[in-house]
Amino acid sequence: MSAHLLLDVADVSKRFGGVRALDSVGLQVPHGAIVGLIGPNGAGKTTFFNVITGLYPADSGIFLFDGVSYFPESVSQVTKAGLARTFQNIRLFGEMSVLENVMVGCHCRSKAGLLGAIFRFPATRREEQQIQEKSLALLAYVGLSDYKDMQARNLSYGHQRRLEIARALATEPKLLALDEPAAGMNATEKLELRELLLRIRADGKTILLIEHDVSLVMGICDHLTVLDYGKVIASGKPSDVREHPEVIKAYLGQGAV
Amino acid sequence: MLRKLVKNHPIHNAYLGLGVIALVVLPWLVGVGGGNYWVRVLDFALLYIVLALGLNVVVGFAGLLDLGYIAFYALGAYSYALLASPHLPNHFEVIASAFPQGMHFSPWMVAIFSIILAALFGIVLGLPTLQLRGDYLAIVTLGFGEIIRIFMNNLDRPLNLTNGPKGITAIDPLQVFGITFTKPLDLGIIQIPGLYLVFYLFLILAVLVTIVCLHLQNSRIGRAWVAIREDEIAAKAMGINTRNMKLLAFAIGASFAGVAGVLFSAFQGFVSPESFTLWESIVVLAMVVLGGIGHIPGVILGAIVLAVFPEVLRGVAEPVQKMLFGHVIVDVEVIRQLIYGLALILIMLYRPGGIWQKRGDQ
Amino acid sequence: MSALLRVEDLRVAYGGINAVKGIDLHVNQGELVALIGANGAGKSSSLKAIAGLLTPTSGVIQFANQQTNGQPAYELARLGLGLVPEGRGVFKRMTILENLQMGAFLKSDAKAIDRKLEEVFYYFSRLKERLSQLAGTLSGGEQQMVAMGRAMMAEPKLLLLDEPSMGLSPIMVETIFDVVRNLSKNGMTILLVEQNARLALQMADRAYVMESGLITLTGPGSELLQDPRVRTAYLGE
Amino acid sequence: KSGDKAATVPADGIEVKIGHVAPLTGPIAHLGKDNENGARLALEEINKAGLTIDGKKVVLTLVPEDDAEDPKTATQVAQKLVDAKVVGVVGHLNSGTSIPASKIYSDAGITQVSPSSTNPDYTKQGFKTTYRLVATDAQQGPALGNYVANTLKAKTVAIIDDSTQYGKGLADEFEKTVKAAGLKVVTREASNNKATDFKAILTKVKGSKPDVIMYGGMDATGGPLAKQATELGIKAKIVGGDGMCTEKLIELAGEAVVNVTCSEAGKALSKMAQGADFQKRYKERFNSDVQIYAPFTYDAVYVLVDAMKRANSTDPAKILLAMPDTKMNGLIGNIAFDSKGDMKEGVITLYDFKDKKKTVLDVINM
Amino acid sequence: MDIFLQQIINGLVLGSIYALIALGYTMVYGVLGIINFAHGEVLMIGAMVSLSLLRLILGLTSGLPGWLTLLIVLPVAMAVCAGLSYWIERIAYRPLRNAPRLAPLISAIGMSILLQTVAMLIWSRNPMTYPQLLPSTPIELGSTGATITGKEIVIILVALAVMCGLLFLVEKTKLGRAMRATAEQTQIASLMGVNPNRVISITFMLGGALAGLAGVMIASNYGNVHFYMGFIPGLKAFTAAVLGGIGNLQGAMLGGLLLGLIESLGAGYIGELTGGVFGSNYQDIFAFLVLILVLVLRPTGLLGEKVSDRA
Ligand SMILES: Nc1ncnc2c1ncn2[C@@H]1O[C@H](COP(=O)(O)OP(=O)(O)OP(=O)(O)O)[C@@H](O)[C@H]1O
Ligand SMILES: Nc1ncnc2c1ncn2[C@@H]1O[C@H](COP(=O)(O)OP(=O)(O)OP(=O)(O)O)[C@@H](O)[C@H]1O
Ligand SMILES: CC(C)C[C@H](N)C(=O)O
Ligand SMILES: [Mg+2]
Ligand SMILES: [Mg+2]
Repeated sequence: MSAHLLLDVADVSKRFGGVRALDSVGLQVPHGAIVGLIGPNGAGKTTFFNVITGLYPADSGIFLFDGVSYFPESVSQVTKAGLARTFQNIRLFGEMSVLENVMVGCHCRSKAGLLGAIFRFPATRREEQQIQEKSLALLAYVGLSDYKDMQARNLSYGHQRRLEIARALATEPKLLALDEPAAGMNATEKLELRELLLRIRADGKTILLIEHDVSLVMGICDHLTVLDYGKVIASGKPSDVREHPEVIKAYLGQGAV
Repeated sequence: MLRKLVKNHPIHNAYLGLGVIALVVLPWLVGVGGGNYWVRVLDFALLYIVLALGLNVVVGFAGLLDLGYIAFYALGAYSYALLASPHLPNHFEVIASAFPQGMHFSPWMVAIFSIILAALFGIVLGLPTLQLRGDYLAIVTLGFGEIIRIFMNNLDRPLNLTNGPKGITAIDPLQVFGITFTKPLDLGIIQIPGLYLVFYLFLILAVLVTIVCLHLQNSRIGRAWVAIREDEIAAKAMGINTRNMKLLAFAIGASFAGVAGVLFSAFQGFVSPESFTLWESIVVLAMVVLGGIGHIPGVILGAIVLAVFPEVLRGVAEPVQKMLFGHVIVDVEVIRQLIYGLALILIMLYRPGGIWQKRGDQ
Repeated sequence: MSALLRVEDLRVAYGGINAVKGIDLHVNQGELVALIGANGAGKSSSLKAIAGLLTPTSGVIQFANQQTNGQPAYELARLGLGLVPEGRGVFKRMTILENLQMGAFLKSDAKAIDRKLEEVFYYFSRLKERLSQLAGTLSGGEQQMVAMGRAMMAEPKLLLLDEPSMGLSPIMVETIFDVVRNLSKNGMTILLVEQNARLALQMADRAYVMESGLITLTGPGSELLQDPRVRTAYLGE
Repeated sequence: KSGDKAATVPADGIEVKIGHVAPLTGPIAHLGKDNENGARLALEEINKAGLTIDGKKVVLTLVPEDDAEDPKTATQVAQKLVDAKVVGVVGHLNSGTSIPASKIYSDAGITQVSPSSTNPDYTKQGFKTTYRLVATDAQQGPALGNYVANTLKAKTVAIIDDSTQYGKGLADEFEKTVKAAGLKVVTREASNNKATDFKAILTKVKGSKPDVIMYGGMDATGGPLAKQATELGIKAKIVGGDGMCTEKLIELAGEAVVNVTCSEAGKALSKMAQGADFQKRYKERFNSDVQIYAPFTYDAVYVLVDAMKRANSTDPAKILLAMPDTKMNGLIGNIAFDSKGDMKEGVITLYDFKDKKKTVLDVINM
Repeated sequence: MDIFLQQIINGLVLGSIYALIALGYTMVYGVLGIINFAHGEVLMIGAMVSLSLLRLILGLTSGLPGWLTLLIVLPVAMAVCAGLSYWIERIAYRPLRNAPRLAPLISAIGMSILLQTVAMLIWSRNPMTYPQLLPSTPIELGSTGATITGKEIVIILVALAVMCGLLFLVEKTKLGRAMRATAEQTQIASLMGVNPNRVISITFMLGGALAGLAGVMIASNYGNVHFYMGFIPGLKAFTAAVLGGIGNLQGAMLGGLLLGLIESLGAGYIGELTGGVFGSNYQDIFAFLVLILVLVLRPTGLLGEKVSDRA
């Protein structure tokens, strides 16, 4: 079963004082899929991301990534293993340029060490060259080429979101976990984002997506898991989930299109 | 900047040549125009450049506020003082018999030793402070600096390791390739005074350190540091091992200070804990911030300004008063302090990002 | 009807970057006006300039019959201008209750404040459950509720909303828009910046479309909904 | 104001510069200024009286510098004085600055007379240029120690120092002496020279019930220390060195001063033939009281001028050559140097403060 | 046993002094997030001003009881320090509000040098005695042998009272809320109608007044003043504030008391604890080691908030 699963977690719990942010949550992400994680505000989606990426220690949980069991303790290890994420409250390196932000993303896939940095061996220089080219390509990929020399903190909100995606892609993840990438985008921009996500998938990546935009989620996700008050209340194909009464009640609302 | 200069380009080569010539004749110009005093001031300014660049790696690049930086300088200084002075043989039979000629380790060996020692201490300081942020880190590093100084001050008993507050005297002068830096070097046609020789030696060190810093800044490691400074969580999410990177910053900054300390102690011939007070750490930090934190040319400028400026005041406070009022109305040193304090404030007010900050950082 | 807010030839620049390049707009007393546009069009910059958080490079801003450009935000707040900023801007280290109390900073009538609090809880019952939780630990959506609630506490004459639906679940989006609609119905004047252009246009009396720092289209909301340029650029059709 | 009254150099005369270095900023700036004042007073007197060397009228000028108690700054100002062609230097105040600077003076062949550096190492470096006018810690410590052992007949002592060169150095020497005399050092404590609160240390000292407490440190800390000792109900006698042996101590220690006995590494101002007169002139000129070492800097200038006269030259090298033969009856007493540059006839004076007046208890000739 | 008790008392008194300074420090830090390095110097100026005033009063009449003189002098010193603080903020910090984080640190250091020098000009370089205004005869505590003086009791009480007053102000009043809001997000606070400049000025004046209070307390406790007297207590208080969790008022109090206790117990017992290898000369090391240990275990100080750093 788990052979074709990229991410397979079960029984993840996390509490903050009295708040049970996650209560025995399980989630599977097959290779090459786009899986959506949805749910009302405060349901625990971001917390789930924080836990699987090692930012918050889990109270309990079983974690398998690409068939290997892991315990998410160190964020950087998780990233190296191939799970990259973006942040709901954008966390760019504000003082750095847009290009540099992406170059930082290349950190874990490059290896120049201290001596390399100091002595600039030919190999180091070649690597730097590659990092730069790769980063420029990624900026073009998300449509930010024009802004490459701008300081990241000066970008508008929507552009910052794209930059986060580019930066995450630079870590060459197998699984890209996106926390509300469409927030702050208008419908047309969302369409572009949708294209981008599909392209990313087509390029062989798997995506785990937190998103409140129903049409986007329903449109591109192969599978949805719905959280409410830290519990999974529904899970399945988008078409099934959207009919689920509890989901409608807690999340979609009657007026949902 | 330098990197570009080094690239093979006729104009750049010309600039480089001019720069080298300017630096080579600088002590002569200064020495003839202002006397050896100014050459000595420059010598110290060069040491401060090394210190400030080292601290810049920690504070400027990695964003770790370090108020105990001078401790590493002290480690270097004491290493040389102990390994190249009669102090230990005088107080320990064993050592005296092991070194019948006295202890005279070469500055180079001690420098290498100090780099390693200081780097290790940098890591030792770094390890417990990894989760600390901002001012919490500042106070812990401050404590570390004081701890080292207090040890230097008190390790004269039960065993007399450091001679306590009395300090260590009779430290061997700098000696490289048979050139002793306290004596003029006779080249036949020309005699180079010792202080000038020191200038050249310190200059070489400062240039090397500058190049290392420039290279680090534009590297994968330099970027990782800045990323940590900007947002540590996001940096981790980029796969950066923030722990190792922070430790590396501490270690590198410390090692610069270690080398500088060795040279300082050899140059001065005397070390005592008084040279390594919190105030010295603050001065070096002020150099970094005042010059332009994170910006190498700025930091160099900051070090020069703060090393030279007080000495300029020393010279002008009296004549200027005499010119203005006909006689001295306020003591020179008071004026000097007043202006120094005021200058720190004013420079920050008019150039909050430093005298010479990065482009686009205004 | 007189214009409560009138903006003429407003320009905003950051260093060398011109973010807003001379826009004219007005909001009449009691109106709900939407401002839509792509990422980076300059919407937030315009709102910040109007609210006094940014000093415009040139132009005239008139609010409540006063010329207000260049006046600091706290003066404008006294005049009755409220802004729910992009990214919420809750006071993370203060409790929900304290955040709401901050909203009523300029009020001193304890009873009126309590009444207002109840009104806020009526719309956002979730907040009532967690009165003493630090706002920094709330989820994104919850924080948006705090920000809205906080602005409501001040009973502003003109409320500027910068993307209030951002990051909200569909059900919450409905709630928020209900609140906006209600506030508007009860006479509050609102200028709404929104990425959810469809909803915004449906609700708005009038709307402006902003592109690269300029206003390129204006008209009644329903009209703009039909405009093919709007449909392709903002409604994803 | 210490305004500048430098006499103008007459056409037929020459200007001769004498350097003075002490910390004029920082925590012990008051001592530094005191030193400078002493030197200035001497210089002005000499100029007023008129000085003729080798047939030329000589006008002395003082080149005062601030070393801020910092060894590195000390070497810079030393270099500056050398460049300025001073014929001799009075200073520095601290051993920690005198020592690094001495190398530079030595290289330049300029005489250095420190009024107050008491670290024995200062004159042990093998330089021909280093002189001092005070007894070393190695002399003062034993004097105090012997007093405690022989006169006070104490059996147990507690020792506290201020972690400085001076305080600790003195305390160490004291400790050696009393131990050799068979006394028991019940506890050895250290504070620092910027401390204000000594209660914890004193409480511990109180617990070890010493007959005598020895403090190695300055009056600025010694005063409060004595005061707090009284507040804790400590009755033991407190003895200290020259650093706290000041008139100021009476003020700083308040009532507690009657408990203090201290030594000065030279003659007492009151025992100096000209002491009272000096104090008066000093007060007139600078409108402040003598702190500690002003008489020593005062004499240091005279020592240099004396050498100048004997050499009949203002050439630093010649002055230096004349230094070893110094034999002078100065304000502080008889001044003559041994081969290292230390005072031959060190005098240590002991004081106490009965009735809150600094009174001489004993004079010990070394 | 009496010794131990005495050391505890010593520690509490010293700690209260640290706490008193740390409270002012921490409050200013709480609002602006800057280390006001000049705080110690404001304290010194407070002590100096009060000394000048005391000399004046004592010159006019000598019949007033000490506590009354103190009550006359104290408000003046506090007012002067409040005013001084106000101007320090206006001149050295306000223009740097949006500057890089370390810029105000440097201008604060400049300010500290400046104030010291000015004090040196006005009040000379000499240490001066400060009249004894409060009873300093030791009071025996029962039969324990431990003693405490009247002035020490006053100091402990004043520190406690100040903390309670500040806590009430910051936690329970509208001004306090405005202070916290400004501290967190100045711009947003101004959207609520808070005039950030005013709030910051008020905070600084309060901090200055507290420094003045601390200055007078220290001066009358130790009985002497010096232009350099502010630097070390300032540093210690900063350490105390960090130990307790900087920005947190109870933390400042706790940190101050703790630091005082650590220092006094350190000075008293390191020797015994280490079998005589180390002594009171290592008391600062001891204090810093405790500090480091505490911060390793609790990176934001004893009572510092857990940073609500959500990703
Ligand atoms: N660091 C924290 N401390 C305390 N409580 C927290 C913390 N992080 C999250 N919570 C609580 O956990 C719950 C889940 O929060 P989470 O951010 O995961 O929600 P979410 O599903 O991402 O919501 P949204 O869609 O609004 O972003 C919330 O009630 C929140 O208050
Ligand atoms: N602080 C700043 N410094 C420099 N440039 C800025 C700054 N803030 C915004 N900008 C630039 O100004 C332009 C307008 O930005 P603004 O935030 O007003 O856009 P917006 O319409 O609100 O976009 P979004 O829908 O993405 O929030 C953008 O190009 C942005 O990069
Ligand atoms: C003024 C004194 C503290 C100087 C001291 N005697 C020294 O040798 O340094
Ligand atoms: Mg979330
Ligand atoms: Mg916006």
